Amino acid sequence: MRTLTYVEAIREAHGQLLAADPRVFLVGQGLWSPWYAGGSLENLDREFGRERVLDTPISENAVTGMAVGAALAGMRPIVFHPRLDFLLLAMDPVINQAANWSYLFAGQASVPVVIRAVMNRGGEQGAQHSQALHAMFMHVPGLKTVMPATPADAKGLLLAAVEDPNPVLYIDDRWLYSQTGPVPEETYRTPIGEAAIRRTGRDVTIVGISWMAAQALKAAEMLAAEDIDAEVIDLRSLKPWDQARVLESARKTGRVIIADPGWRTAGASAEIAATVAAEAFHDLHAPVERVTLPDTPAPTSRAEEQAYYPRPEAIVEAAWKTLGRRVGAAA
Amino acid sequence: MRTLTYVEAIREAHGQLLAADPRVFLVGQGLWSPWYAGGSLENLDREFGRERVLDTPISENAVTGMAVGAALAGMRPIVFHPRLDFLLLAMDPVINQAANWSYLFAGQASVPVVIRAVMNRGGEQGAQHSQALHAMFMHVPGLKTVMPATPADAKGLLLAAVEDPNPVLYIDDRWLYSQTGPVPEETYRTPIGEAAIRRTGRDVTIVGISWMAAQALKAAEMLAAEDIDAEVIDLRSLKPWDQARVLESARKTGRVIIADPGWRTAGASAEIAATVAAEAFHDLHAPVERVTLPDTPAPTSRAEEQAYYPRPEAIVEAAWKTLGRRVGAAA
Amino acid sequence: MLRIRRAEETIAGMSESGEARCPCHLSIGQEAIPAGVCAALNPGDTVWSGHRSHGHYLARGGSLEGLFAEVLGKTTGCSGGRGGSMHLIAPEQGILGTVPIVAGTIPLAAGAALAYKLRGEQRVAVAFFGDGALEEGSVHETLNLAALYKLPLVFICENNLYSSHLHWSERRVADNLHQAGAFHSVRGERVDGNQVEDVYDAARQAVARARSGDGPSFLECRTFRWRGHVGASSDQDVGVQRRGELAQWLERDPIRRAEERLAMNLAVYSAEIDQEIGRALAAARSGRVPDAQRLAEHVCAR
Amino acid sequence: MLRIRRAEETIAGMSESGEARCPCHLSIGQEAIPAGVCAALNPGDTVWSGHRSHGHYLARGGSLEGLFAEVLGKTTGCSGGRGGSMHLIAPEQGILGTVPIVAGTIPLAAGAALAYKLRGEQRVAVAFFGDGALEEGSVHETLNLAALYKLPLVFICENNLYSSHLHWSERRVADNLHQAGAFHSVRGERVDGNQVEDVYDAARQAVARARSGDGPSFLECRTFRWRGHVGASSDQDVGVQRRGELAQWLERDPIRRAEERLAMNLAVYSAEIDQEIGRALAAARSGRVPDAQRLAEHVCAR
Ligand SMILES: Cc1ncc(C[n+]2csc(CCOP(=O)(O)OP(=O)(O)O)c2C)c(N)n1
Ligand SMILES: Cc1ncc(C[n+]2csc(CCOP(=O)(O)OP(=O)(O)O)c2C)c(N)n1
Ligand SMILES: [Mg+2]
Ligand SMILES: [Mg+2]
Repeated sequence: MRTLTYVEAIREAHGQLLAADPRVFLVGQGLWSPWYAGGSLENLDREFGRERVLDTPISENAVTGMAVGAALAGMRPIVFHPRLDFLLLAMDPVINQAANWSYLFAGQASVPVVIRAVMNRGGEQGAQHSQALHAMFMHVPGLKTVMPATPADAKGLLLAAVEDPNPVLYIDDRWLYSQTGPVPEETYRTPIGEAAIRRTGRDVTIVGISWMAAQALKAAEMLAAEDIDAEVIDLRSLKPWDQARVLESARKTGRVIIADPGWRTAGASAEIAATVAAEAFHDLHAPVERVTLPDTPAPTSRAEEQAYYPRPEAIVEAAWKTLGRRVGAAA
Repeated sequence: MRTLTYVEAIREAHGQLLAADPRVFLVGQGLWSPWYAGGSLENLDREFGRERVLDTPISENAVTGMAVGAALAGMRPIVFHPRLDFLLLAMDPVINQAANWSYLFAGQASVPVVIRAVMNRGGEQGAQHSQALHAMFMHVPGLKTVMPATPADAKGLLLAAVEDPNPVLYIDDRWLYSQTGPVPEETYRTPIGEAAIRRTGRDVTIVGISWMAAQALKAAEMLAAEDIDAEVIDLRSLKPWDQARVLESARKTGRVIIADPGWRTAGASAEIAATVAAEAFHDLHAPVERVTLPDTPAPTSRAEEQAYYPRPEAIVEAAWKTLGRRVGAAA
Repeated sequence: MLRIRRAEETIAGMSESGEARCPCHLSIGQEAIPAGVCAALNPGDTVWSGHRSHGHYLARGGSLEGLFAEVLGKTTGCSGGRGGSMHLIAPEQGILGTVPIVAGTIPLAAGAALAYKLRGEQRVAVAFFGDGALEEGSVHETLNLAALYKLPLVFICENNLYSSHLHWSERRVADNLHQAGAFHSVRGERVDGNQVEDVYDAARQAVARARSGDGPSFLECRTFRWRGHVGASSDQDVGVQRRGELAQWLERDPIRRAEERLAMNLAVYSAEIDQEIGRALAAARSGRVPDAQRLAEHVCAR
Repeated sequence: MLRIRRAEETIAGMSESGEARCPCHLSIGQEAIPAGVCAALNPGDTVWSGHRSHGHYLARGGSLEGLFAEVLGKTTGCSGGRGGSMHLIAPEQGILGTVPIVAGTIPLAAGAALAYKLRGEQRVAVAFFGDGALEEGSVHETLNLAALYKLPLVFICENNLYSSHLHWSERRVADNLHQAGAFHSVRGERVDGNQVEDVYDAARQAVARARSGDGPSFLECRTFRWRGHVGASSDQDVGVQRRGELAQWLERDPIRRAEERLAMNLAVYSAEIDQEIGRALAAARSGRVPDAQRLAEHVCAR
């Protein structure tokens, strides 16, 4: 199979969607810029015309609401936000409107909109340009949230999201853009709500989300060198999330680590940890560990950034903890 | 001591703050209305003048931002939102700005603003006028969140919130407005971050938040009738929350229920359950139970509303579960 | 108009008696606006509105039984008993949704207009909202987008001078809402919202412009609500002091004025309308209330 | 102006060499606006700004070392090394904060103005922002609030015709930003943003009105940025095609024009400024980088 980068896979999925379905259109900020969307939408405006690839004023609320309304009028819009932070200006259309709509009208209408927002952080951008806010959306009924970690899922989840009759928040991470992997040329769907087991193992389960799923694989390699056999689950969908697969693994290994790119308190990791701790209560040999951001805004300076974003080593240490080994006491 | 209702206590706290501190002012929607704020701000405009009690246009974003800016310029504003749902239009000033400000500037400035938002639901108001969104704010570093369940705390937490140099989200629940309790006449502070043990017990710990703390007490009565001795903790502050007190009780009883007025997935209950399950791992006799809203928007019709909002019976059932009794098999 | 008036009086009664429990915002006194605007629309056009939307729903062809049943929380309600008075829908009639977040449906209406434009359809979207909605920034964002993309969108502002308990002068400096779109190059006009022909004429032109690709228009329709902000009582009853304008606006009753112009007594339709309302209400009353088991349904579509 | 120009050229160099890693938005070519506006302010007045704020910080008296050190992420930076180029503060100089969320500080500036008004102080708040900021609804909300409460607030719109890669005509219909406040009764004026005396004169009047209780004003200052949206390169370099206006705007260099009017060569100050910059940069370079241990500090104030 071909190998593509994560960003190429996103770009390809957009192109195939636009080519295949006249209901699909893109709207949001940066769509006509050569650099704004990090190459993920490169030249789509030239290929499909600026009517269907619509770069907009800085009006997050109205632009997102417009996408919601277009979806209600039969289109399949993808509304693009170059950063998750900007979505905070569009919470009304996303939450009050899109997420509630189907329920409010007892299923007579639904909102097939994809809200794509980029996790775009590091590089000393600071607290207002780094926020990983996925957990807020995970909390909201009526909204689905997906967070691909591989090129194949970056494509497959976008195709699935556009096909889904519900509002889906699609979050891609700039740090993954250069990651490579096999990506089928044809269209296919990564099922929303299904996690992927990236590595089977017996000793400890690592549930990774987005960028942290990639770090989990690195951690698993490091653990393997110490004869610790880690199972790595890439969650892929945050809402709904694949409880069955996670719980099965948790019951098998009895030791679970959640690796989440967001803040700790009341984050995605809390939900998964709480569920695992309750549902696999009798099978756990150790408390569930959470590897997350600390509960602080993002700093800028390099030293603080390096301490802020968890690395594979933090997952390795968490694994040692679940195994009752002293941290730092490597084999 | 005098007895006041919850709403009288809120009203009194506002009055005392306005009387004592010229930096305090109120701004938001409904402040000049005889009914909008449910009596919680009654006649404050007449008493303190409409300059310091400022009813505003329907501009949640700018009004909240104005309060943030006034706080940065030395005032102690309380910005009022008659519903939590409306705060979704003010996420930028609350999260991007206020919560990040102190961190961004390394403590050179902080934002002593109180954002008061009312949990105002039931009565067939439906999905856009019922949302309990506290967990979203609990997730955000730099923001404190308090949720009083008694008249005394309704007053004490507002006074503490205004005195705090940080942005504090103060959430009161309309369903508690007629609740009565002793309230000191003088000013006092309920420490932010400190839970209250409302009932000591040995068999099971119920951690209640806001309205659900009141339901927890009712559940404890019902359990007492079956010789189950429940400890009831009123969390009072959601961020920071009183881990020490909750964990101490969890270790003592070995059985814990979280009763949260919000949604289940990635909610406040998830954080508390995950923490208890990890930190009291060896002391728990049963999985932590969570009594929450189901993961659906709010319905309107009475039958659905009654099924939607958890009642004390749901807490009683959860207690049975932690005790290994069959649900429905009452003593 | 008379049908809207009578229907809302019926809802007022249901609300007063406690039979209807959901919050009901009545547009009694403002009926000429929905009537005039909707008369200017074609079958494929769509309307969007806010909390005070019974009139829009009925003028656009929503069924009376569906409205009453919705207000009573029955499964036969137009929103399946999930919305109550503030959330109405009737996709077949082109009523794509009314919801109470102030200004919430304005960007949505623009989205529908964008859909029509992208598909090359000659359809028009109409956003109804109150004077208070102009205080939400999203409206100004939408005005710009609508002008920029020449959307087939008509903004209908029902300026009843009050937003809840606040008079316009407590919320802005100038009484100039028809100019709301000027900065963004959206054509604006002020009409007497209690004169149904005036509303119709202005709406017809705005809709024609939208349909022919000339972009959005903004109509300020001046009117007044007779009842309180919510429920059946008057403002007075709930302690809100208005400025004594009510008496003068009662004089401008849109129904009586239409009668005068038509030189006929609309009361001749009263009996028929009342019968229709009676039947619809009876049918609504006999509808089923939802049972608690369906609580988890329709969170997501399949 | 020359000091801002040279300082930003220095930052451009730091950015190009990789010494500065944070995103830097340069205002080279736009210096007359911060210079003219800040010259019209009194000591107690405060300024607020966005992502492109080096000029505002320096014109208002922020220290060069504090700026360079901040850009380098040192603890001696004006924001303690927590903000980088996009987040500047200097409370003693009345620079209450610059942050990159577009339009984010505009309501905050209104809040400061409200504070001054409530306390009866004769102080003025100034919000600096770009043309793109007018696309955010919150600005329109703030314009209304400022007019309604007669806030001592001056809106300074630096219209450099572009928002990132988009020309104004791709974002709105009319070239009329000075009218942004008209609907809300905020007085507006257009000035040549590359003519420092014009900016100063207009700002002086706006500030005087604000200070004397006559409420807010809105100034559109027309200008152009010479470099790309972010970083040291030109737009051309990063693949953004502009419309060839740059050549014509280079002709309108605010510094050369000031020299012409003053009939003097500002280069006489160059040596002095360059020395000052050299010293500040050396001091900034010798500042300490934060250590990771402080990561958890200042999330909350005590
Ligand atoms: C975002 C939001 N903020 C506040 C409210 C509360 N609210 C409901 S109706 C209303 C007044 C609206 O006034 P107007 O738009 O003039 O409509 P009218 O009620 O006069 O028809 C307000 C403030 C709301 N529903 N949504
Ligand atoms: C809320 C928000 N949306 C989008 C952005 C991304 N962004 C940063 S600067 C910018 C352009 C701003 O243009 P303008 O206001 O004209 O200022 P200029 O860069 O021209 O000085 C954009 C879109 C942002 N920072 N914040
Ligand atoms: Mg009104
Ligand atoms: Mg610009």
